[in-house]
This record gives sequence, structure tokens and C-alpha cells, in this order.
Amino acid sequence: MISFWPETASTLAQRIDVIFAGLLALSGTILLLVLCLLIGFSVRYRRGSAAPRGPMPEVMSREFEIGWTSATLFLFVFLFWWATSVEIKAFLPPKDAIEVQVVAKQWMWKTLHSNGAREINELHVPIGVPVRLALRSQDVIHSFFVPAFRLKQDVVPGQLHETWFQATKLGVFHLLCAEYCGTDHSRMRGKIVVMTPEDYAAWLAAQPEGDDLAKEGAALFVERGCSGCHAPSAKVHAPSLAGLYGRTVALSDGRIVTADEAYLRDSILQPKKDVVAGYEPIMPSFAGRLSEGEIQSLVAYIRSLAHSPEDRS
Amino acid sequence: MSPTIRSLWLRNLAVWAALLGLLTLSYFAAFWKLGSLTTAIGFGIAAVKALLVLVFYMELKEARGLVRLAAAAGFIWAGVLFALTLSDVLTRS
Amino acid sequence: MSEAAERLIREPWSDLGRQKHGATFGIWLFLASEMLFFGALILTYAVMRIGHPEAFAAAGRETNLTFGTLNTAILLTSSLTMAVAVQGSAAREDLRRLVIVCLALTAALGVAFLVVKGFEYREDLDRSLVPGPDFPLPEAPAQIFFALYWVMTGVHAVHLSIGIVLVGRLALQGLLGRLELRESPDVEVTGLYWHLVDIVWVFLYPVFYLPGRSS
Amino acid sequence: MSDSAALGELPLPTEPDYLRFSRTVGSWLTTTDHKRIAILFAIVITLFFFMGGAAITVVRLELVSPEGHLITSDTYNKLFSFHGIVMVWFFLVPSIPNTLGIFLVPLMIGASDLAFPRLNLFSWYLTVAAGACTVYALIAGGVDTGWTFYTPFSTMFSNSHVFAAAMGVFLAGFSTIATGVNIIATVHMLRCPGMTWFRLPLFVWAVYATSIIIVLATPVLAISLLLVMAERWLGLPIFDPNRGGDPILFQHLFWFYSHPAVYIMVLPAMGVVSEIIPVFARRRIFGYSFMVYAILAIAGIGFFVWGHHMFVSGMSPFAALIFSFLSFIIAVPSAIKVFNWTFSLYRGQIAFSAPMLYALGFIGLFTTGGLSGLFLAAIPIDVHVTDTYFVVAHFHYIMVGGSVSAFFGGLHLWWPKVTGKMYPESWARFAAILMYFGFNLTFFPQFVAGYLGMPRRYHTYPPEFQIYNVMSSSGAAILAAAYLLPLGYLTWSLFYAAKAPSNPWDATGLEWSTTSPPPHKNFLRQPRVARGPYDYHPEGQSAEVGPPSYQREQELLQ
Ligand code: HEA
Ligand code: HEA
Ligand code: HEC
Ligand code: CUA
Ligand SMILES: [Cu+2]
Repeated sequence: MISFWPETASTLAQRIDVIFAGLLALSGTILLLVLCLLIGFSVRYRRGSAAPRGPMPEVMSREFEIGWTSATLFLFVFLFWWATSVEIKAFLPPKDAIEVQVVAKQWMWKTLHSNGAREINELHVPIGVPVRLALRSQDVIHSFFVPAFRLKQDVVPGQLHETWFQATKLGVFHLLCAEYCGTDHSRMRGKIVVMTPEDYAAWLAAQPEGDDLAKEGAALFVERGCSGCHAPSAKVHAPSLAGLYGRTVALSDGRIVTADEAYLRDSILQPKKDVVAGYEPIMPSFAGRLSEGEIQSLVAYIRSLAHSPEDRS
Repeated sequence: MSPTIRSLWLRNLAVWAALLGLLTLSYFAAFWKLGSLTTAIGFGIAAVKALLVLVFYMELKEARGLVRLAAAAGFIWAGVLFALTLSDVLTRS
Repeated sequence: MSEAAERLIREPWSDLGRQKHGATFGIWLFLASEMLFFGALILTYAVMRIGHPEAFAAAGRETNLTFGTLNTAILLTSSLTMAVAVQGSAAREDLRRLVIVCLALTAALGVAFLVVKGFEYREDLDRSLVPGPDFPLPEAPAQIFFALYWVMTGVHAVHLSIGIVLVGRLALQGLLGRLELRESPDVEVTGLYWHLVDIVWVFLYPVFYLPGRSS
Repeated sequence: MSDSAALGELPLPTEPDYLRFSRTVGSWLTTTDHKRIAILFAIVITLFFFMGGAAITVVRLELVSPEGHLITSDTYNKLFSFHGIVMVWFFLVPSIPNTLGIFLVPLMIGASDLAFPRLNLFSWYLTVAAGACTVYALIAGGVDTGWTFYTPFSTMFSNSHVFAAAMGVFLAGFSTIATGVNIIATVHMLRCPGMTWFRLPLFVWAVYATSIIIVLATPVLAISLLLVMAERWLGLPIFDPNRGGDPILFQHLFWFYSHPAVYIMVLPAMGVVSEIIPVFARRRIFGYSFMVYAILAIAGIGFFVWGHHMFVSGMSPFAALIFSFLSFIIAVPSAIKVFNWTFSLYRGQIAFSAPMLYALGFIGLFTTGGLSGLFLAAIPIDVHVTDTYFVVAHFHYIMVGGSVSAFFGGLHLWWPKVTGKMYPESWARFAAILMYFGFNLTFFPQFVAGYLGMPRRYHTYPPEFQIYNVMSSSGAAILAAAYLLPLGYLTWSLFYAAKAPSNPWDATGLEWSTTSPPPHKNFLRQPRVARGPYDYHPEGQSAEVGPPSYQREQELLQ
């Protein structure tokens, strides 16, 4: 069956389709205009036809040129403004979004729900609820692409990317890798399953009790020697991480930053970048010594400490 | 030494002296504790030195407009490269 | 127009003045291209330094400031002799000897630069300041500094070597009387190239030798 | 018009033409004659065009079925990478500037050669060396990074011959810089008496502007590839995120060149079309001076928009807005050009010879491709269609439908001048029309598939896209036939066709005032010019007979 319009299954998709249709109409008109003029002139002024020739009429002058130059200019500025306003509206995720961690690697998508449920090349989400994605890549650049949602985000190794969507249609949709990533780029495909909230809750509950992310992180925290410095009992003078997440931190160079995920991540991978005020920059970098998944677990663990009663010393 | 030769040397030696003076300045300025200003001074001095070479040794002072245009194009386009790339790098979150 | 000048005219030019102007213009176009070539490298450096200021300061302290400064002085001096050679060849008087001597000096200073640079490279290698497993500094991005150090000084050295060959060739041809130094566009064109290579080094000096000295 | 270079006033040369000037192979390989070097370039790029075409023919064959079984994924990746690299750097970038450009620019401005003839020859040898590297990369096992060489895949993960391929492109870049410098200096320094800037044919303007882009953009490509080579060879960590490097920086450097490069690929084509239309519409090009400003504006603004290739790459949203805005602005001068071509037909005497068919095809296809570029410049739409077949369709519409068509148009227009032989007109018209239909059948379905979400560089794909791929592949078969036709009949014409007169089209350009093919030194006497280009008279008489309509139009335009 031949179709001309992709499925429209997210709030974003509806808004983008409007712009697309508008542009389509506009450029269709212009193309038609150009083609009509081309064909019209070609037929009327074919060699040997009886149409009158002579010099160009008076009206076709400099003003003509300036006229269409400024007309197109205004049109383009308008188009830019229109498209951009949609873009900006879609930029920040709503506060109540549920969160999913995505790890891309050659050649699969791993998704992790906040309760620790894991999927490979699949992502189950509820309909009508905003979903925030935190994406990372373990090797090369991939791109998270869901055509039905008009959603695409490159995932560059070494960076944390965020994007979000809100599904509006039940069903199963393609998840594709859109950035060329090597041999099996075209097989790096998965599916997004949009379910009713009830089904979703049921599905989530039925997932094997997979180690909770934060629990895994806690184990790693000891295993990788973090606790050697960061545990309250440690001899080294290192900040306690309890209650850190979401707070503001004063740095030794005078900056004040919020301890969000990117900050935690940087603290682990590039500790020298943001040194906490009052501490020596002795923490070693763990770049290359932890996999993406392990970093995620550690970050999740540190986040889980945010609510512990123990105060920060 | 003919007068032509003397004026040739004098003119160019003056520029050379200025260049070496700037080099010395730049050497010591690198040790001043002025934060990022130190870096700026280092590159500022380099720019002045480059300008001296361009204007006097490469004779842009006497060159025709066309030649100056070619020289300016290199700098302007390098400026575009810097400005737009840094517009991303400096505002990336 | 002198007979010698007549001999210098090449197809498709019809008079020597225009041919010279054309050669100057042509080499400047190439130099504009070179500015973007090195500009892109310096941009790479700038972006990396913005991302990792401490690592770059730490790495900057490891380069040999003495060698760097000495080499800058050598190149600036070679620019002096080159400028005198070019202006001498354009002078109304016949300054043949001066031009040849200055060209030879320029080439010699260029070689001196490479020799100093060679010592510096050896020292860097001895201290294994090469990106890789044996790299002595703890900060990973310091390796980027040294990656750029090797690439940029290396590319500069290649340019300089080409310059030495060109200048040396002119000096030799002049000495053997094979070249009409006075009207030939070659001296001026080579001179412009030489100066640009010099300017590139003037920027490499604060790029690689000055960071981190004040802390 | 007493002291003008009116056609026919110049004494016809008696010395042998440039083809017969000397006959040994050695004389060709050491020639500094711009016309012969143009032929040498033409041979190389023809070779590469068919190599690139052969590679993509296999790809199109494979894409007929969703789960391709013809070749492995690795082979598939190598084929489209080779196709992209070859078509861009070894065919389209040098196509018009290095063949028609270096052949015609001296002829059109009344010079006897390019400013630096030996540099010109050097440029050809660089291209040959570059081509050798690329062919080596292919024979040794291919390269699978795509033509974009994105890091860190190209630096740390690809197991293919990235180094050799990058080296090839690196050298090809320097070859184009050499030609660019040469052309700029020639246009500035060697115009014959009376050839003022605003009497230059638009083709010269276009190649001149292209050369400026080449000279200022290509070095940055060289650096980005140099760093990739250094990283592969020596393990330098510049783009390695694990050691603090920045993969996105590579994209900035690459696109700083490669966006302007798309104008390197289309401006000369625009120049060709601006020459064809006046000849066959017997009309002065409409709004000549605006056409010139538009060319310069495209060349200038083209440097400010590269970030539109990186909207979803993780670039800062602020920078994305700047780049999106500037991408819309660059469409304005393109619009000026489209409208001016169209209005050049008004009140003309239009003959539908093969070059004119190509030119008309160009206008329609370029407009379609350009308009689809506006979709891509709008960030929210680009987020959906980037890295899909929508983009593939966009750039093939401009580069194949536009530039390649224009190249063929120019080839036919100047074939008599270059070779001294006429081409067979009805075959040529047939090929032009076949190309047009084959082209649309190949690439229009890709727009649809792209918006539906078919990603590019996909060896296998979800089955619902099959129908579009089958259409596209069948179009490609027609297209291949249409490209093989000219190869056949043009070769035939070299041996069997009628000898061409000096000015078969009754055209006004200076290149038509010398013999076909031109003598070794182009003109026997220094030409002089006393009027603007395109001095045609719409009532159908030839240029010499009619009154100088040019002046009257000039007055009207004041
Ligand atoms: C010759 C080649 C060429 C040319 C001329 C262009 C011209 C343009 N291109 Fe294209 N482009 C490419 C070759 C080219 N492109 C290639 C090769 C790629 C992909 C590279 C890769 O990833 O592999 C690409 C990709 C590409 C992208 C990135 C897509 C992506 O990867 O996500 C974008 C985004 O903005 C873009 C935009 C434009 C625009 C706005 C123009 C404009 O210059 C077009 C201007 C022309 C017109 C607009 C038509 C005429 C105008 C009128 C008739 C006026 C009236 C119109 C109105 C009033 C609306 N192009
Ligand atoms: C610049 C010029 C240019 C030209 C002229 C072409 C010409 C063509 N391109 Fe090209 N294309 C690119 C530039 C170009 N392309 C680029 C830059 C890419 C991106 C690469 C990347 O992703 O990295 C691309 C990618 C690309 C793809 C996407 C591949 C993918 O993403 O998986 C496709 C798919 O259909 C395609 C098709 C075609 C076709 C059918 C032609 C036709 O017009 C070709 C017609 C010519 C022939 C068919 C030759 C005829 C001769 C023969 C048939 C003889 C054959 C002999 C034997 C087989 C023995 N191209
Ligand atoms: C050698 C001791 C040491 C080890 C091992 C260590 N750290 Fe640290 N860490 C420190 C010190 C000291 C600081 C404060 C200075 C700074 O910010 O660099 C710190 C800071 C931090 C911060 C920022 C805290 C804040 O208050 O902002 C985080 C997060 C962190 N470490 C996480 C970890 C994790 C996770 C590990 C294990 C994978 C780890 N650390 C291993 C010494 C250590
Ligand atoms: Cu992952 Cu393509
Ligand atoms: Cu572009």
C-alpha cells in the first residue's frame, strides 16, 4: 500500500505537520508559478511564433528586481519566525515527565526505566504522558529517531542529550538509528510501544525484578573505590555525596552550580573541571574506566542519596 | 655602504627591534598573575607582532588595493570561522 | 625594459610589471588560503582550551619556554634578512651581493630554527610528552594539548622546510648568476611566503609556550 | 562598433589548432595550454563519474528488496561512501570549473592562457595523485565512513581504509585551491582591453566567485581531514570523547568547507545556464547586474550557514537559530537568479536545442531542490527529515538535476568549440529528455520516503518503504541509460560528425570569435571589447546584423 503521510503519533508531530503542510503549499505555489512562466514563455516566444518582440517594456526595470528581492526576503523572515516559534515551544520538557535512560551502542538501543526495568531495542511508554529521554552513547554517534513522533536526537559519545515526547496514539512505532554508525547501522532498529496508562503500569509491574539502578550503583560505589574517599568513615578529605543532587555547590573558582546529572557525570569523568570549594583536586578521573551503564548506575545511586536524612558536612 | 643600503637596513632594523622588544615583553608578561588577562596579553602581543610583519616586511603599507583585499579576506574569513563556531561552543550547555 | 627583464616574461603575460603584480596577487591568494589552514588549527586549539582550561595550563608548563622564545627570535630575525633581501632586489641600484647574502642568511636562520626545534623535540620525546599510555600528566585532555603541539609545530616545520628550499634555491641561482635577481618576481613571492610562515610561528608562541606560566 | 571585436572582424588564424599543435603523448602530459589541461581534466572526471555511477548502480539494485541479499552491509556502506566521495570531490567539484572553466575563462576574457600555466598543470597532477589514493582505498578494500568522515567513527571505529581515502580528498582539495588561485588571478589580471568587470559573461563571474569560495574554504577541509588522519595514524586524541576530545568540532570544521562546497558545485552550473539561455532565447540576460550581485552574495553568505547540517547534532540551540536564519537568507539571491532566468525568456526567440533543454530542466529541478532546502532550513522540520531520504532527494535534485544537467548543457553548447565537431542534435535532445524523466522518477519518490521516515545509508529497511525504492531504482536504470547515451554519440561525433564552424550558434561571446577548435594561443590578435555580453537582438537576426539592442536595454535599466 502506498502512503504519502507518515503516522502522526505525538504532540510534536501535529505541530510539525502543520508547518510542513504550510511550506508544502507555499513552495508548491511558487514552483507552479515558476513552471507556468517557464512553459508559458517557452510556448509563446518559441522561435518563429507571431508574438510581438521588441525591447523590454518599461515596467520591467530595477523596481522589478528590488520588488521580488524584498518580497522573498520578507517571506523567508516570516518562515523562519514561524518555524522557530514552534521549535522554541517544544524545547523544554514539562516538569512532570517520566524519565527513561537510553544507551546507544553499536548496534542496539538499551532503555532503562527509573524503576530499573530494562529493555533492548524496545521502549514501552504510556499514552498522554510526557516522557523525558536522557540519551548517551557508548561508542560512536547514533541518532534516536521515531518517525511517527517526528523526533530525532543525535547521541554523541561523551555527552548527555535530552529530549522528550508525548505520545498521542496507541500502537507500535519504529525506532530507528538515523546517524550512520557502521556495519549494522540499518539494523539498529527497535520499536516504541505506546500503551494506555493502565496497561503500562501492569507491564512495568510485570517486569523481572531487575536490579534497581541505584542499588547497582551502590554496589559499584564500593567496588570502584568511591567509598574509599566519599564514605563518612574515609580518611581522605572528600565531600559527602548525601543530599548533593539538586543542590547548589560552591566551586573553588567562585562559580556556583547546581548539582544536576550533567554535573555529577562531569565530576566523575573530569573531576578537575569543577572542584568543590574547600577540597583538594585529588579525585582521579574515571573516564575510560567506567562504562556508560556503570556511570548511569552511579549517578542514579548518588541521586537516590538526595533524600537521605543525613546532612551534608 | 651605500646610502640605499644604509636606509634599507635602518628601516628594517627598527621593525626588528620592535619585534624583539615585543617578544621580550610577551615572555615576561606570561608570568604575570592576571588570570585570563594574561592569555589575552599573550595573544594581543602576537597580533601586534603579526601586524608589524604584515605591514612593514610584507609591504602591505605600499601594496595595491587588490593585494590588501586578498590579505584581508584571509583574516575576515578566519574570523567568520571563529565567530560562528564559538557561537556554538560557548553557548553549549 | 632591459633585455634580462625581457627574458623573465612568461606566457601569458605581456609586460613584466603586470606579471610581477600578478605573482604577488597570486601568492597572497594562496597565503589567504594558508591563513584559514592555520586558522582552523588554532580554532581547534581554542575550542579544546575552552573545554579544558586547567589541563591546558598544566600542559603548557611542560613545553620548553627557552627553546620556544629562542626560536621565535630566530624566525623574527630571518624575517628581517628576508625583508632586506626583497627590498634590496627591488631597489633601483644593483644590490646583488646584499640580496644573495641576505637570502643565504635567511635560509641559514631557517635551518637554525629547525635544529633548535630538533633539540626541543628530542627533549619532549625523552620526557614522553606524546599522547599515549606513557604520557606523564594525569589530566587526559593534556594529551590533546600535546597532540595539537605535535601537529601544529610539525605542519609549521614542513612549511618552513619548503621555505628553506625555495630561499636556498634562489640564493644558489643568484650566486651562480642564473637568475636575474633584480626584476624577478620570485624573490618577492618567496619572501611573502616566508613571512607568513613566520607569522604563523608568532601565534604558535603564545599558543604552546605561554599558557600556565603564571600559576 | 568600429574598433570592437565584432565577430568575424578578427583575422582567422592559420596556425594549427590546439589539438593538432603537437601530437605526441608527451606533449599532452607536459602541456601548459589551458585548453589541453581542460581536456586532461575532462578525461579524469569522466572516468570518476562512471565509477561513482557504477557504485551507486549496485546500491540501487540492492535497495529493490528491503532485506538486501545481493551484498553485505559492509559492502553496501563502502559503495555509498565511495559514491559520495567520488561524486563530490572527483566529479562535481572539479567538473565545471576544471573543464569548461579553465578552457573557457581565458577565451571569454580574451587572454592567451591562465595566469599561471604551470600551476595549472600541477593541479592536474595533484588530481591524478589524489585519484590514485582514492582508487587505492577502493581496491585495498574500500572505505565505509560516508563522504562526511564523521568522528569518532572514522577515527576509532572504522576498520576500512580511511587514511588513504582522506589523503585522496586532502590532495584533491589542494588541487582545487591551485586552480582557484589561478582563475582569480586570471580574471583580475588578464582581461583584454575593453573587457570591464560588468562586461564579463556571467559564466566568468560564476567561476570567479566559485574560486573565491574554493580558496577560502578548502584549507579548513584539509585540516579536518589532516586531524582525522593524525588521529588514526598516531592515536592523537583530538576528537576522542573518552580523552576530552570533541566529535562535534569535527562537524564544524567539515561543514565550514562542505556547505560552501555545495555552492562550489552549483554556482558554475548557474553560470553555464546563464550562457545557454541568451544564446537560444536570443535575448540579453534579464537583470545582468543583479545576477552578478546574486552570485557574489551566494558566495559570501554561503560561508555563514554551515551549522544547518548540525541541527540535531547536539549543537547549542542558540547557534542553531543563527544558522537557521542565515540559511533562509541565502535563498534570496537564488530566488533572484531563478526569476531572472525565467524573465530572460520573455519576448525571446526560443529554440529548443539540446543545451536549452538542459537549461530549462535545470531551472525547474534547481527550484524544486532549492525549495526543499528551505524545509531543511526550518529547524523543526529538519529534526524529522535530517538523515533521511528527504535530504538525499534534496541534494540530488540540486546536484544531479541541477548541476549535472547544466554540465551536460554546457558540454553540448561548447562541444563544437572544444572539439571542432558538431554533436548529433536529435540524439542529444532525446538524451536530455530521457535524463529529465529518469531523474524525476529516481529522486521524487525519495522525498516521500524521506518524510515517511526512511533513513539514509540504510542497507536494509522496513518493508513499507519498498514501493518507493523500487520506483527509484527503476528511474536510476533509465538515468544510467541517459548518461551512457552522450558518452556514445559524443565519442561518435569526434570521428564522424560534421566539422563545426567558428560560431555555430550565432553567439556573441568572445570565445566564438576564434576558430573551432581555437589555435594554440587562442587569438591571433589581441581582442578588444566594446560592448557588454549577450548583445542579442530579439527579432531573430544575428548579432552583427541587428541594431545594438544592448545599449537600449542598458538605458531602460538605468
Ligand atoms: C549543489 C548543492 C546544494 C545546494 C545549492 C544546496 C542549497 C541549499 N541547501 Fe542543501 N544540501 C546539499 C547540497 C546543496 N544544497 C547536500 C549535498 C546536502 C547533504 C549533505 C549530507 O548530509 O550528506 C545538503 C543538506 C542540506 C541541509 C541539511 C539537511 C540535513 O542533513 O539535515 C540543509 C538545511 O538547512 C540544506 C539547506 C539548503 C538551502 C536552504 C539551500 C539554498 O541555497 C537553496 C536556495 C534556492 C531556492 C530556495 C530555490 C529558488 C528560489 C525561488 C524560486 C524563490 C521563491 C521561493 C520562496 C519565496 C519560498 N541543505
Ligand atoms: C555529487 C554528485 C552526485 C551525483 C552525480 C550522484 C548521482 C546519483 N546518486 Fe548520489 N549521492 C551523492 C552525490 C551524487 N550522487 C552524495 C554526496 C551522497 C551521499 C553519500 C553518503 O551518504 O555518504 C549520495 C548518496 C546517494 C544515495 C543514498 C545512499 C544511501 O544513503 O544509502 C543514493 C540512493 O539512491 C544515490 C543515488 C544516485 C543516483 C541514482 C545517481 C545517478 O544520477 C547516477 C547516474 C550515473 C550512472 C548510473 C552511471 C552510468 C554508468 C553506468 C551505469 C555504467 C555502469 C557500469 C557497470 C555497472 C559495469 N546517491
Ligand atoms: C582519591 C579520592 C577519591 C575517589 C577514589 C573518588 N573521589 Fe569523588 N571526590 C574526591 C574529592 C577530594 C572531591 C572534591 C574535589 C573535587 O570536586 O574534585 C570529590 C568530588 C566528587 C563529586 C562532587 C561532589 C560535590 O560535592 O560536588 C562527586 C559527584 C564524586 N566525587 C563522585 C565520585 C565517584 C562516583 C567516585 C567513584 C567512581 C569517586 N568520586 C571517587 C575524592 C575522591
Ligand atoms: Cu546507530 Cu546508526
Ligand atoms: Cu548546507
